This record gives sequence, structure tokens and C-alpha cells, in this order.
Amino acid sequence: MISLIPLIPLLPFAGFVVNSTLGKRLPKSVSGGLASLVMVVSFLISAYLVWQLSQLAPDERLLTNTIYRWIASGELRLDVTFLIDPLSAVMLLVITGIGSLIHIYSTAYMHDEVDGEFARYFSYLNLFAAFMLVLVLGSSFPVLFVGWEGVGLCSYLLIGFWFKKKSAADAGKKAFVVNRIGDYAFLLGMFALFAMFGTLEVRGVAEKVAAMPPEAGFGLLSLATLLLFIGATGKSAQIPLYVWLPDAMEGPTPVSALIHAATMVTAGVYMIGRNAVLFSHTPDTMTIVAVIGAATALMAGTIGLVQNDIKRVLAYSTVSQLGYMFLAMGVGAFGAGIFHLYTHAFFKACLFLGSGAVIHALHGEQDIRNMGGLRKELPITYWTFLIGSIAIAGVPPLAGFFSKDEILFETLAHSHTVLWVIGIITSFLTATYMFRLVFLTFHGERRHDAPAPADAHGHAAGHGHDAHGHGAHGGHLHDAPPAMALALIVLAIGSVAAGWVGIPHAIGGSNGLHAWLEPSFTVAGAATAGEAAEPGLAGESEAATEGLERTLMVFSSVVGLLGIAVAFGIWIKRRDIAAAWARSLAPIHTLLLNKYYVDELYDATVVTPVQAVSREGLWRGVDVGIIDGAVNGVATIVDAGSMVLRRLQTGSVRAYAGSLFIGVVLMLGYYLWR
Amino acid sequence: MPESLLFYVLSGLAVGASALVIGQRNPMYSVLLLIVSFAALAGLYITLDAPFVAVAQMIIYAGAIMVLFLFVVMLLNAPQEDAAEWDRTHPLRRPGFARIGIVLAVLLVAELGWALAKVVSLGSPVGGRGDGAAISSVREMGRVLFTQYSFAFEATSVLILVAMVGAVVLARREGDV
Amino acid sequence: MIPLSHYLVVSAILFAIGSAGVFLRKNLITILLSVEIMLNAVNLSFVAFGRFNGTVDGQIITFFVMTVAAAEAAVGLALVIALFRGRESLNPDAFTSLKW
Amino acid sequence: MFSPDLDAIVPMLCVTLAALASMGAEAFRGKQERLPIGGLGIVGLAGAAVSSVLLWNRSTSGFGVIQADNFGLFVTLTLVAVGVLTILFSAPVLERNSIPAGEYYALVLFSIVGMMMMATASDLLVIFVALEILSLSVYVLTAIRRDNQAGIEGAFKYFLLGAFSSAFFLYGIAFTYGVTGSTKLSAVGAYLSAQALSSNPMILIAMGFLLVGFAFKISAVPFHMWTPDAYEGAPAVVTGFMSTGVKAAAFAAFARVFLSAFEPFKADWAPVIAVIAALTMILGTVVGVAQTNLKRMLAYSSIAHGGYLLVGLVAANDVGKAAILFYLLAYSVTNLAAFGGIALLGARDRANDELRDYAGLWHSHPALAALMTVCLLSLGGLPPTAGFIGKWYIFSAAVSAGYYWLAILGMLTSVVSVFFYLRVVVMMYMSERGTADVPPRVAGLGMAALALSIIAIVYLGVLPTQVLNVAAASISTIF
Amino acid sequence: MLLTLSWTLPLAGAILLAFIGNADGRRNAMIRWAALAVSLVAFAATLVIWARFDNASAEFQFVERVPWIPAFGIDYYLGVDGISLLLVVLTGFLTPIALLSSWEGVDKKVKEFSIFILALEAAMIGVFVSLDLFLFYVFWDAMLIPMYFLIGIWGYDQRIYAAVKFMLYTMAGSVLMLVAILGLAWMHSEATGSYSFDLLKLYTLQIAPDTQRWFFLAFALAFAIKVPLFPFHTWLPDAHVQAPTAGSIILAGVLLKMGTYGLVRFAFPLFPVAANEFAPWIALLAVIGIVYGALVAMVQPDMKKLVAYSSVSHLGFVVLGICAMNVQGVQGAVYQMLAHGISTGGLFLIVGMLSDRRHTRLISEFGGLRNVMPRLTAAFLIITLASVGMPALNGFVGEFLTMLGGYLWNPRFVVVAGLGVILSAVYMLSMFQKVYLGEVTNPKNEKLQDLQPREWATVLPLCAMAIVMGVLPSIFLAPMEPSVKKVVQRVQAVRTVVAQATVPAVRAVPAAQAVAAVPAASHQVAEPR
Repeated sequence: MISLIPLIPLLPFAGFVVNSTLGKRLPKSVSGGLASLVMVVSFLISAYLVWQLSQLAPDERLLTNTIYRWIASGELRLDVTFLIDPLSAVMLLVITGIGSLIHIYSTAYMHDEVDGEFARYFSYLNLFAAFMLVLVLGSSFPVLFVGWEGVGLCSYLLIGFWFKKKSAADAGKKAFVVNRIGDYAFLLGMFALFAMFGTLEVRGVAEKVAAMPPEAGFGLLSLATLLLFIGATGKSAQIPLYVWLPDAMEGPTPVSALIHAATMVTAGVYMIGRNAVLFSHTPDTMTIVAVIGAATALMAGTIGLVQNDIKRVLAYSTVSQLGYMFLAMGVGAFGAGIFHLYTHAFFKACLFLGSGAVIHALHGEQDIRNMGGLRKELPITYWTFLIGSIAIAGVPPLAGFFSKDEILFETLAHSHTVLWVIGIITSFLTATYMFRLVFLTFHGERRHDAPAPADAHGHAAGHGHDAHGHGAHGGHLHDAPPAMALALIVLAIGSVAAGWVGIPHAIGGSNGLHAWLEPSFTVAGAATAGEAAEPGLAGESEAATEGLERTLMVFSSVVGLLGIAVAFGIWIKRRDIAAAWARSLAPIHTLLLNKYYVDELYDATVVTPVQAVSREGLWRGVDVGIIDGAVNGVATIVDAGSMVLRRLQTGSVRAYAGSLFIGVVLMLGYYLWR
Repeated sequence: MPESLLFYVLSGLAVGASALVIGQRNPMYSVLLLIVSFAALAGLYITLDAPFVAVAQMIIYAGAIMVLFLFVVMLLNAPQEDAAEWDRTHPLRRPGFARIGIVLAVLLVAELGWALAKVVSLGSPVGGRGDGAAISSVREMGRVLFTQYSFAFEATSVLILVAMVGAVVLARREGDV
Repeated sequence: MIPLSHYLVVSAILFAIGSAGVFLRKNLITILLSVEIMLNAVNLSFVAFGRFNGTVDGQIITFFVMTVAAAEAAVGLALVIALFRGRESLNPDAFTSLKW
Repeated sequence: MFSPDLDAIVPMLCVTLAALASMGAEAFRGKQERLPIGGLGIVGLAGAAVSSVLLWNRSTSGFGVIQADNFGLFVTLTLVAVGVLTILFSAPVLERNSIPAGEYYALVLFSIVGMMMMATASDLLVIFVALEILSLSVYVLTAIRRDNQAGIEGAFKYFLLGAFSSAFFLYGIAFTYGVTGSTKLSAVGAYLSAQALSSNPMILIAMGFLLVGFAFKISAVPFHMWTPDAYEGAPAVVTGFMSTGVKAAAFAAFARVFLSAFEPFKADWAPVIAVIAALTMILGTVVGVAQTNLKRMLAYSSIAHGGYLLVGLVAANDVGKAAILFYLLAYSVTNLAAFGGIALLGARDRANDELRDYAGLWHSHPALAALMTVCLLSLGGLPPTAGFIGKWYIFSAAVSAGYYWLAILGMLTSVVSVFFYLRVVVMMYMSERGTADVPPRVAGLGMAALALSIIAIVYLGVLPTQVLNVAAASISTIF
Repeated sequence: MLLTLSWTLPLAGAILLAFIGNADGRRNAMIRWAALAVSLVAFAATLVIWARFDNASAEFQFVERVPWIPAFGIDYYLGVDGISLLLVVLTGFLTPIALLSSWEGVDKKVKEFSIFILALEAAMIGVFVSLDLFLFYVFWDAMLIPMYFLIGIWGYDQRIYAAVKFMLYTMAGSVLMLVAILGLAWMHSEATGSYSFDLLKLYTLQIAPDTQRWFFLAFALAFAIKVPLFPFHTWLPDAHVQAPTAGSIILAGVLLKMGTYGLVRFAFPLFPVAANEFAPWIALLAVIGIVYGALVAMVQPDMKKLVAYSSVSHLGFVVLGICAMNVQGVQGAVYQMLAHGISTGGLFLIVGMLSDRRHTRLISEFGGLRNVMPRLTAAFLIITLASVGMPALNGFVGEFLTMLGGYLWNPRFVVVAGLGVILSAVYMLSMFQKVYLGEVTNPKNEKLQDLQPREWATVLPLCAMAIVMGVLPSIFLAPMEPSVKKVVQRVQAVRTVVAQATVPAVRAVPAAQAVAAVPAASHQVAEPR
């Protein structure tokens, strides 16, 4: 029987092929419609397959389909095999589901682009979906890597979609290059795994590693996992490779929502989840993952607090939330991490699309200092945005609450107290900056009129919103058009309800997601090893744990609400406090505003020196100077030797005779004196 | 011993005359001195039981060839060496250069002498092995020349022909074809 | 009797004088004469060796040498004349248009 | 045919008769009459070729001093090729420069006689006489353009140094005769092999002096100084002739003397020749780099080629001996063709032999440029040409004799030499002609000769087996 | 006959073209078509070889053997195995593209141009199919001549310098190889009594380790220059930059592979002991080259130079894979050769199109070309990504396998080599951005034409191949695997022995003893005198 699995990525790919080749000649409705249609169909197939999967016994939940042998060399046998297990099922639904919504949203958002560009946009978007699906479906590291790099490519293309704008092109390149650094580590990690296990199948590696005890100390295995994790830090924007993500906001907003919030950036988290068995055998790496995750969460949260670009705030928020996920992965709470990934996809996509609606309405304005009071004019946007914000702030019973809470609980439960404290602080910060955003954008007074059409033309040229000047007079703004509204509303609903699949036992839930995912994090038949790897709460009683969990839930809810309250206090009640604090804490404020100067640091320590050394040292110095100098030097020496030796040929016959005579005397001398 | 005295006198004459040949600025004197040298050599040939060679030496060398030289010297009418106007141009052409020639010549003599000194058999008298009368016979010489050396003899005719043609070709004035 | 080596030494000295003459003199004709001295020196060796070996070959070879010397002289002098016509000089150092 | 004595010298006789005939033809021709005198030469050479082929494998000996063995015959045939090509290239040159054809051809043929004699002689005295025959002819040929002072100057330098070096050579013969009592190579060899190894300094001196004589003729460093001047001064076609014929003859005699008679003293001469070979290769190529006159450049190149040939001599094994023969043939054809090309380009008042005269030749003389390029590539030792096979053969010999350093040095210098060959190619193909005066159209006969040489070069480069086998067979008979 | 046909076809074409009179350029069009037809037929011939190739066999196939110079055991001996097969096909594939690429760019002396390209193709195919070392060397050197003319006549302003440098540099390396070849043949005659240049016979020759070292170095130097390996690479930027487009395509596409091919086919298997000793050093140079080439490429103002230095970097991966001498490494290396041929050929092709249009190759002269020539941009992007090593395109498979092989051998090299992966993205994307993205800043660029039909015909096959090779690499990997395994086994056999022998004192034990440990090698070890 022909499997349906390959169709999931192939459909979007087909959309890409059609749109990229014929796109110019298709009307927008056809190209956009086609792109959305393939995504929806893909979603439906995914849903069908996931339903099939759920019909199986929990231990047998595995659908695979080997398509062909990709690379065979020596003992290396790489098949293109697609695999659906509970983990990839979740990812599939998120990608195709949210992906469909964002495609639909985009048909409206990008409507102002000319036909060719419009089709190009959708072809990239479809290609992205295809690669993302390959990433989650791939059963081996290299196939995963195909998707991994493929989404990076699409990210590059989409960030730089408005290629005429230098900043966009720069951002795209930066994203690609920074990701490449991670990929470099990822490749090395793969090699290390192959060297150790002789296979690059994820399950093959897991089976072999499951038979081993967890690695004590930092050995080869830890190194391999650490390398994989570095790859993940690139893709998922963690310290130290997070720098590309904020810049990536140069891309169209739906792209930010899809790629840089909901799906691609979570690939790192997914990858660790996919290799849960492997990672749980390397406690040292796990600690590093957790620490990096927590640190990223905190750092991004602090930066998010002061940023003024609506998308940048969301970007740092994404980085921060990704930090949460890694924290979860690092402490061994894989289920919690994936849970957060899943809920985050909803509310962050919702927030990004909401911000897109705002920007759309304001014809490209992104600075929140120029917004305010949009609540009344953009009600749909406002309400969905608000729901998303509450969700991310972790207020029960919205989606974010459950997932974030589980992470914090697991962190504490695995006795990472410091990380837990950081998590709590970040949670507080999250609530604060999100509501700062909400309040500054939607509440208060309008601080800026929508720009006049002529102005819009110049200002937003790069964004392609220039043709949108029809309703821009007199400050009357258009709320999201139907396609956008649909996406917003569906996502808002998701932000509310998505968490309900994982209500913990502690408060009477079933934590269905956790149970669903569990088989993906263990190896069938080697469950004991997997179990042993989790230094959990084996010794404590179930009741005590649940008690702790309940306490923490209350605590974190309170923290979230507190954060909202603080935001309300500062940005609604006493606007002057913010300014005063910014003044009194000027150094810190500047530091945060400039994102800890990390970009500048990288520039000064890596980019500039490498450029300078390459140009002056290697190229002009070593290459042209020394090496080519030596080569040409040989020629010069021969030439000089020639000029010298030819001078011996004086033209004087007596000198010639002398040469002859000297030859004779020397030769006889040699014979007689030797 | 008169024989050795003769040898030394003749040798001294030959060497001295030759040295003077190359010590002369005037080519005319050089040619004449060379004739002296050749005559002394002819004398040495006689001491070596080679009277026919000695005669040929006088007739061919001193007579024919040297006369040819004299003709040319007189034809060109350039008795004196040119002033050393080129001498200033290149260090290798300075008089020091001539000194190098002398040094090399001395070295060559030294080398040859040393080599000869190392060969014991050469110390034996020159007439040690053969019969002097046998080799001084012109008949014997003629026999060998026209049997063993017949080819070389014929080849020499080609050589002379070449020299003749060559001299004609070279000496002919421009224009006469 | 005079040892063979004496003759050979005389021959060597004459040969060396001849070869030195090529360097010392700045007159083409004298240089040609120097070459003649060298050939004669060799002749002396031939005759001496011939006497020593007791064969007539040495003497016969001298005839050939003389012939060669004559032929060389003819060609050489013709060249000298041709040279002199062009440059009105017999100084070998005058003829350095071909060099390097 | 005739008596064995005469059989052996039939090739020489044919050429001698042709030479005499051309002299006679010149003498009896009318003032403005044009006679195909060159044709007489070709007939004579053809006779020599035919008789050589008939003598093949018979190892005839003549008068006790001429050995018409395969080795000598191979060189004879090479010389025939040299002669034929020279005559073909000469025809247009003689007419252009109003050189007396009769004397010219006679001298060329006489010198070929001398060369053949040298190649087949087995007696030091005959070698000496032959050497003088060919030398005197070549001196005169060098100066054959009496309106050209450079030619006379070159000829005189060549002559004076030649006389100087023949004196040394003769002295060497004297010592050989003194020690061994004979000038016949067989007798010398027999005596020497009976001698204890190199106890007698006289033998070493004899060997050294003989070496000087040969080294001079093949222009080995430091006895090479005459070469550039004489080659530059002589008319191009004569240069081609003497750079190949003289070298071939001298090498044949060199090999015969040193590889047969003086074989027992190989341990003594091999290192000296090795050093000379190395110096020759280095100097020839290095100085060639700076030359701007094509003839002079090729003069240095032919010095370097002499060095490669010496490598074969040093190797002194069967491969080496055969390699010398093959290389001589390949080199002769190639070098002669190159000089022929230069000669063809010359005008009456202008030699057109400066490098810059070749600028843009591709556009004005495409065929000539292409043929010259093949010559130059062959000289540089690039496949698929005769030069490559020759080099490969020579260095193969060096390697199998253990002279890796010589092989490597030879290879490296050949790379340097490629540099200056390429300069000509660069000029012809990649530079635009600056001045307006384009070289004249070249004569058809010359082009035919050039094309013939090129065919030979490519044939030897692609299908060398036949000739290699013959060369290999040639050496088996005597050494 | 197929192999003979594959190289004589273009040669015959070249010779025939020589007889077409075209002094006034009137027959240019006809000559172009004729040359293209010849090259297409030759390509077809190579495809037939591929089609009839037996993938399962490690032996040489289509073997042809005719005595050539019997006295020296030189044969006209041809054959292909999995390693050379695809290189032959690559040559056949790139030549028509090269001809097409210069359809309009070359307008002077079209006949000669076509002749040289076809002659070059003949020589290159000859190099890949020769199994006789002498024959190989003949082709190896003969190849220089047409390339020299191509650069020197139809190149850019510094063409003469570049052409001469190319020729001399390459020759300087290869003459030492010739000496080593002669030495090998002589050793064969010492051991068996007859000369032989037969590669397969020479494989069986037992060579003393000391000799192996010298010979290996001689071979390796020749190949290192051709590759080119750091620090022997400086001829490459000059030659690449100055060569006409067609020359650059062939130079980058095929010529450089002759060096790496030589390493796999000759240097390593002929001298396994020395190869194992020197492999780390060569790999070190390769790795330096990877990073160095990338860094220098990053700062080039000239597009062609940038691509040239990128070749230095990419070829480093190939050499690294070869040095690893395991199946993955070598297979990856061969694959990378093919991939690099396609992608760098494509880069030069497109850069050539730009330079034909604008007569400059300076990056700063361009900008925003995507606005005026979107199709060309798309093609360039695909090729760029292929070059960068994007998975699912051709570059990835080779890089992945070579690095994997390298890692299995010695991870340290791969750690450094991997930086090339990052840097390649930096320089390629920088160039892409500067040339294609942004607004059109230079008014001269406003009216540039997008791809013409003829150009489509050159770009499309390359892009298609880039994708096919990335998605279906097994098509290409399958034929080469048996042959690669054979080579690897040969070299590895010695490596394990060396490893065992050197366990007690890692560096102190000379490899001589190691060889002595091989039973078969203990006798008849030929020493050069």
C-alpha cells in the first residue's frame, strides 16, 4: 500500500514547484490559494495519520515509510525514511495546522505584493513547510539535517524577502551564517555519533545508547550531545547563537510567526526531544542545556523589557520562551518541554499575527512608542492579542500556564533550585514585558497618526504596504481582514484551550499529552534504562509531589499576575515611573536597550578581526606576499641568475678561451688531486 | 753529455723563442721568432731519430705556413697591436685578465709535470724500447702511411679541399660571386 | 739518454706557452701563432712517444697534424682578413658585438 | 658491393661525390644560370641513406679505421636527415641573401662527410681529421654571408676556440698514443681494460683532454662560450645545421670513445661528465631565459640539450646509449626545423630573428606559427612530440643508472626552458604586432620542409616504437 | 573501443576543424555548431560507457590494451573503474557547456578556440582512462598545451602571466612525478626483468619504504599542485581569473580533479606505506587550505577570484577525504569532485555571463541584479547553495561523506575543516547579496538582459545536476563503491600493519619494519641504486 506519509511534505513541495515556476503567470488568488490548500490538505492527512497512530497500542505507536536509499557508503547506509511517532505527530499537527492558518493569513497580509513576488513568497513558505516536515519526519540525523538546513535556507529567503532593503538582506545572511555555526557543530555531533555507534538512525542510536549506563563525567558521548545541542542553539536562538533571531524580524510578519516563533526555532527543542534517550545518558550535557536555557530565558526577558519595536519584543520573548523549553529539556522534562513548544506555538503565533495585523493597519509602523489606543479601532486584534498575552504570562487556565508550570515544577523537582528561581523571575518578566507591550500598543492615547499615503510609500516601501493607502485618512484604521481575522481567532482559541491536553494529575487532569509523548522518549524494551536515567522523585510519595506541584501552580500564577499588575502600574497608571527608572538606571537601561552589546561584541571579536586578518594578513600578506611572492621569487631568481650569468658571455673571445682553459685546469686538477 | 746538452740547448731555444713569440707586440717579430722555435723543434725531432719529420717541419711549417702568416701580416699592414682602448670597459678584459691566462698556463704545466712525475716508466730514456734506425726509415714510414693510414690520408685531401674552398669563399671580396 | 719525461715536459711548457699566448696577446695573428705553438708542442709529444714506443705512428701523425695546422691557418687567416676588412682592427676585443 | 673496405665508406663517398659535383656545377654554370645544385646534394644524401640501409646489421669495417656498424649508421642516417632538411631550408635563404650556392652546398656536404666520418671512425686520428673537416666547413659556413660582420665575428670566435680546443684534443690523442701505443679505439680499449684501475695519471690526462675536445664540440659548460655567438652570427639555417649535425657527430664519437675505449675508466669520467651535464643544463636554460634574440635563445637551448644528452652518456647503460641516439634524432629534426622556421622568416635586409619580430605572427603566418609552436613544444619536451619521448628516454636511462639527481635536475631545467620557449609562443599568439613591417611570405619549399619535420616530430612522439627499436638495436652491435 | 572512441572523438573533431578554412571568420557559426556537435557526440559516448558499466565490479572495465612501446613495456592501456567513470562523464558533460558558454563571448579565432577546447577534452578523458603510467603522463602533460592557449589567447588582460604561470607551475610539479614514474618502471625491471608502466602490475611491486617516501612525495607534489593544495595554489586564482569562461569552467570543473584523481589512483595505492605516513601531513595542508581558501575568498573584490579561492577550499575537502582512506572518505572525495565540477562550473558560467554583459568581474560594480535578471539570480542561487553544501543539493553529499570519513580517521582535522562549512556560507552569501540583492545602484546594470535561450541550455543542465546529485546520490555512489573499497583496502592493509608495528613506540619505529611484517613484503624489496 502506498503510504500517505510522503505526501505530507510532498504536497507543500509541489506547491513550491508550481509557485516558483509558474507563479508569475498565476493570479494571486490561485497562487495563494494553492499554497494554502496544499497546507490544509497536508494538515488533514497529518490529522488522519495521527488518528491512525492513536488507534495503536501506546508501545506500538510508530508509522514508518522508507522511500529510497539516499546515501550508501561503506557501513554508512542512509535511507530517506519518514517516521511518525507521538512526538512527530505533535509536531506535524502544529506545523501543518498553524502553518495552514498562517498561509491563509498571509494571503491577506501579502496581498499588496505584485503577482510575481506574491507567488515567490508563497513558494518560499511552502518550501519551508516541506523542509520543516522533513525535519520532523526524518528518522535519521542526516534526513533531519536536510530539513534542518532546508528550513534555514527558507528562513534566509524569507527574512530577505524584501531583498531591496539592505537590512533585510543582511539579516537573512546573518541568520544563515549563525545557523551554519550551529550546523557545523551539529555535523560534528553526527560524526561523533556515527563513530561511536556506526549508525545515524535516531532510533538505532537510541537503542544502542540505551544499553549503556549514563555517562559519568564529560566523555565522548557528552561531547557528541553537546555538539548537537550547539546545533540546536543556532537553530533555536539560544546563547550564544541567538543573535540572528531579533534581526530576523526584518522578514514579513507571518514569516516571523510561522518560522521564528511557532515552528523552525523550536526545531532544536524537537531535536533534543527526539534524542531524549541519548541526551538523558549524558547528564553533563543536560546540565549545560538547562543552564543555557535558563540563562537565555532570563537574558532575553530582560532585553524584551525595554525594546520598542513590537516585533523585537516578541522576538526576545520567543528567545526567552525557547529558553524555557531548553530548561525543560535540560532537566529531563522532555514532555514538559514539548508541551511548552506546542502551547507556545499557538500563543506566540497568535501574538505575532496580531502584531502583524497592527503593523498592517498602521502601514508598516512597528515602534510601540508611536502606537497606543488601538484597542477600539482594532478590536479583533486587541482581544486576540490580549488572550495571547495572558496565555504567555501564565495565567490559568490558558495554555501557557500549564506548560510553563510543568517546566517550573519539573525544574524544582529535579532539584535545580537556582534554575527554578531564574525561571520564576523570567516568568515575572515575561508577564511584565508582554503587558507593557499590550498596554503601550492598545491602551492609552494614540501617539501617532497613521501615516499619509505618500508618506507610507516612502516609509514602508520595503514592506510592500504602499498600495494600501485607501483607508488611511483621518486616523480611521482597518481591523484585520477576514483571512487574517480567521487565523487570529483560531489561534486565540488555541491559546486558551491548547493547554488543556496536558492538565496535570495534580489538579485532576489526565496529562494526556505527557502520556502520549512518553513512548517517544524511551526505547521500547529498554524502558528501565530510560527510567533510571531520570533522577526523578522515585523516593517521594505521589501525594507529596502533587502537593508541591499544586503549591507551585498557585505560586507561579501569582507571579504571572504580579507581573501583569506591575506592567499595569507602570505603563497605565504612572507612565512617568518608567521614564524615571530609565533615567536613574541609565547604564542598565542602555545596556538592555542595546541587547547587552552582544552583536557589537561579536563584531569586534570575530567578524572584524577575521575580515581584517583575511584581507591584510592572509590574502595580501600570505597569499600574494609570501606564497605567490615565493613563486614569483623563483622566477625572479632565475631571471636575475640569467642576467648575471649572461654577463659572463662578454663577447671577448679571450674570455671564452679563459672559460675553456679554466675548465681544463679544474678537470685535470680534480683528477690529480682527488 | 753532448746529447743532453744538445737537448737542453734546443729545448731552451724552443721554449725561449716561443715565449718571445707571445711576448711580442709586433706580429712580424712573432712570426720570425716562431720560425726559430720551429727550427729548434726540428732539432729536437732529430734527436728523437725523426729526421724526416724534422725536414718536413722546416719545409712545411717554417717554410710554407709561416710564410702564409707573414703574407697576411704584411697584407694587413698592422704591425703593432692596437692601443688598449677597449681595456677600460670591462674588468675581465683588463691586463689582470692576461695574468689569469698566465696563472692558468703555469697551473697547467704544474699539473702535467706532476702527473708525469708520478709515472715511473717515463723516467726511462726516450729511446728505450725501439730501434732508432727502424723508425727513422722513410720507407717504413711511407709503407705505414699508405697502408694503415691510407684512409686518414685520403680524408686529409677532403680537409685540404675544404680549407681551400673555405679560404676562397672567405677571402673573396664582396660582390664577386 | 734523455728520459722521455724531459721531452714531455718541454712539450707541456710549449703547450702552456701557446695557451697563455691566446690570453696575453691582443693581436689576432699572434693568437693564431699561439695555437700553432700548441700544435707543435703536441707534435713534439707525438714524436717523443713514437720514439719511446718504437713505432713510426707518432711521426706519421705529426704529418697529419701539420696538414691540419696548414688548413686551419688558411681558414683562420682568411677569417682574419675578412674581419680586418670590416673593422680595420686585429684586436680580438674589438669584436664583441655578439655577446650576452 | 665492393671490397669490404670500400663498402664501409660508401655513404661518405656518395656525399663527397655530391659535394664535388656541386662545386663543379658552380664552376661551370653561366653567370645568370640557375642550377638546382641543392638537388645534387639531396641525391648524394639519398645515396648515403640507401647505402646505410644496405649496410645495416653488417658491421662492415673499412681500412681498419671506419666502423660502419649500426650505431654509426644510425647517426649517419640522422645526419642524412639533417642534410636533407638543411638543403631544403637553404634554397630560399641562398637566393634571398645571394650566397654562392655551389660553395655553400659543397661546404655543407663536406661537413656532412666529416660528420659521418666522425660518427663511424674507430681511430682517434681519423676522428681528429674528421673533426677538422667538419669544423673548418662549419667555420666557413658561419661566415658565409660576407656582408654580415656578425657572422664573421661569430665564425672567428668559433674558429679560434675550435682551434684552441682541437689542440687540447690532439694533446689528449698524444697522451693516449703515448700510453697505449695506438690510436685505434680497439687497441686502446684492450690496453686500458688490461690496466689496473686508474693507477696511471697519464690516462686520466688523456681522458681529460679528449673530453675537452668533445665537450667543446657539443658546447658543454664551461666549453660552450662560443656557441651563442656563433649561433647568433651565423645565418639561421647554418645555425640549425651546425647545432644539430655537429652535435650529432660529436656525440657519436664521444659515445664511441668513452663508452667503448674508455669504458674501463667509467668510474673516473662519469662524475666529471655528470657535473658538466648538470652545469650545462643549468646554464643553458637559465641564461636562455634572458635572451631576446631567438637564435641566441635557441643557442642556449641547444647548450641545454647537450646537457640532456650528456645525462644519457653518464648513465652509460644500454638505455642511455640508445637514448642518446634517439634523442639526437629527435633533437636534430626539431632544432633544425625551429631554425629553419627562423630562416624562412628572414628578409634580405632583415634577419627577423628578434623575439619582437614574432609578435602576432599567428595572424600573418598562421601555418608557420603553428609549425614553429610544435617545434618549440618538442624542444620543451611536451607530449605528444619527439622531444618528450627523447627526454623520457634519456631520464629513464639516468634513473635506471641511479642518477636520480641528474634526472630531477634535468626535469626542472626543462621546465625553466619551457618558459623561454613559451615566450616565443606568447609572442606569436598572444601579442599584437607593433610595427607595420610584416615578415615576408615564406617560400613553399621551406614550408614543405617544415611540415615534413613536424610530421617527423609528431610521428616520433606518438609512434616511437619503430625508431626506438632501431636505436636499441644499434647499440647492441658495438658496445 | 568505447574508451578509445571517447577521447579520439573530440580529437578527431579538433583535427577536422583545423582543415576548415576560416581566415575571415565567415564560417564561425558553422564551426561553433560543428564543435558542439562533436562534443555532444563525445558526451553521448561517455554516457554509453556509463550505461554499460557494471556497478558491481571493482575491476577495470572496457579495458583496451595494445602494445605501444613494447621495449619499455608501455602499452596503450585504457580502462575505467568506478572512480574514473564518472569523471569521464563529467568531462563529457562540461565540454558542451563550455562551448556553449563562449558562443558569443568568443568572437575572435573561433576555429582555434573550438579546436583547443576539443583537444583539451580529449586529453582530459585520456588522463582519466589511462592505466599505463606513461600514457597517463602523456595525456597529463599534453593537456597543458590547449589550456595554455585558451588562457593565453582568449583570456583577460593578465592572461599571459596567468597562462605561463599555469603551465610552468604545473609542469614543475609533474616532471618530478615523471622521474618517479621512471623509477617505478625501472624497479619493475629490476624485480621482474622487464620494464612496465602498467599500473596494475606496479601496484603489486614491493617497494622499500624509503623509496616509497620519495616517490610518493614526487607524485603527491604533482597532484598537490594540480589540486591545488595549500600552499601550491597561487596559480589557480590567476589562471581562473584570466581564463575565458569556457576555460574556467573546464579548469575548475575537470582539471583540478585530475590532481585529486591522481592521488586516489596513483599516489596512495602505489605507495601505501608512504601514503599512510604522509596522509596526516597532506590532510593538514588540506585542512589549512579549506579554512585559508575560505578566508581569502571572503575578502576578494573579484567574483572569479572569489570562486577560485572557494575551489581551494572545496578541494581541501576532497583531499581530506582521500587522506582518510576509508570508504566514506574516498567515496565522498570522488563525489565531491563531481559535485564541485558541477557547482563551480556553474558559478564560473554565470559569472562569465555577467562579465560578458558588463566586461567587469568586480563585485562592487554590481548590485541589485535580482531586479533586472531574476532568472539568472535564481540559477545562481541554486548553484551558490550547491556550492555552500546545502543538503539535498550536490555539495552536501560530498562534504558530508568526506568529513565523516575524515572524522572516523582523525576527528581533529574535521573540527577545523568544518569551519569551511561556515565560511563558505559567509563568502558565497556575501557575494550573492552584494551582486544580486538590494537596489540597482549602478545605472549600467539597469538594462542587463536576463538569461537567453542559449544560456538556459547551459544553466539548466547544471542546476538539474546539482539537484539530482543531491537527491539521488546513490546513482553516482553505487558505481564507485566497489572500486573505492578496493583502493581503500589496499592502503588500509598497510595502515593496520603500521599501526600494529608502531604501537610500542609511536614514531620511533620506522615503517620499514612495518613492511617487513607483511609476509609477502619481506622478500624482493627493490631498492634504488
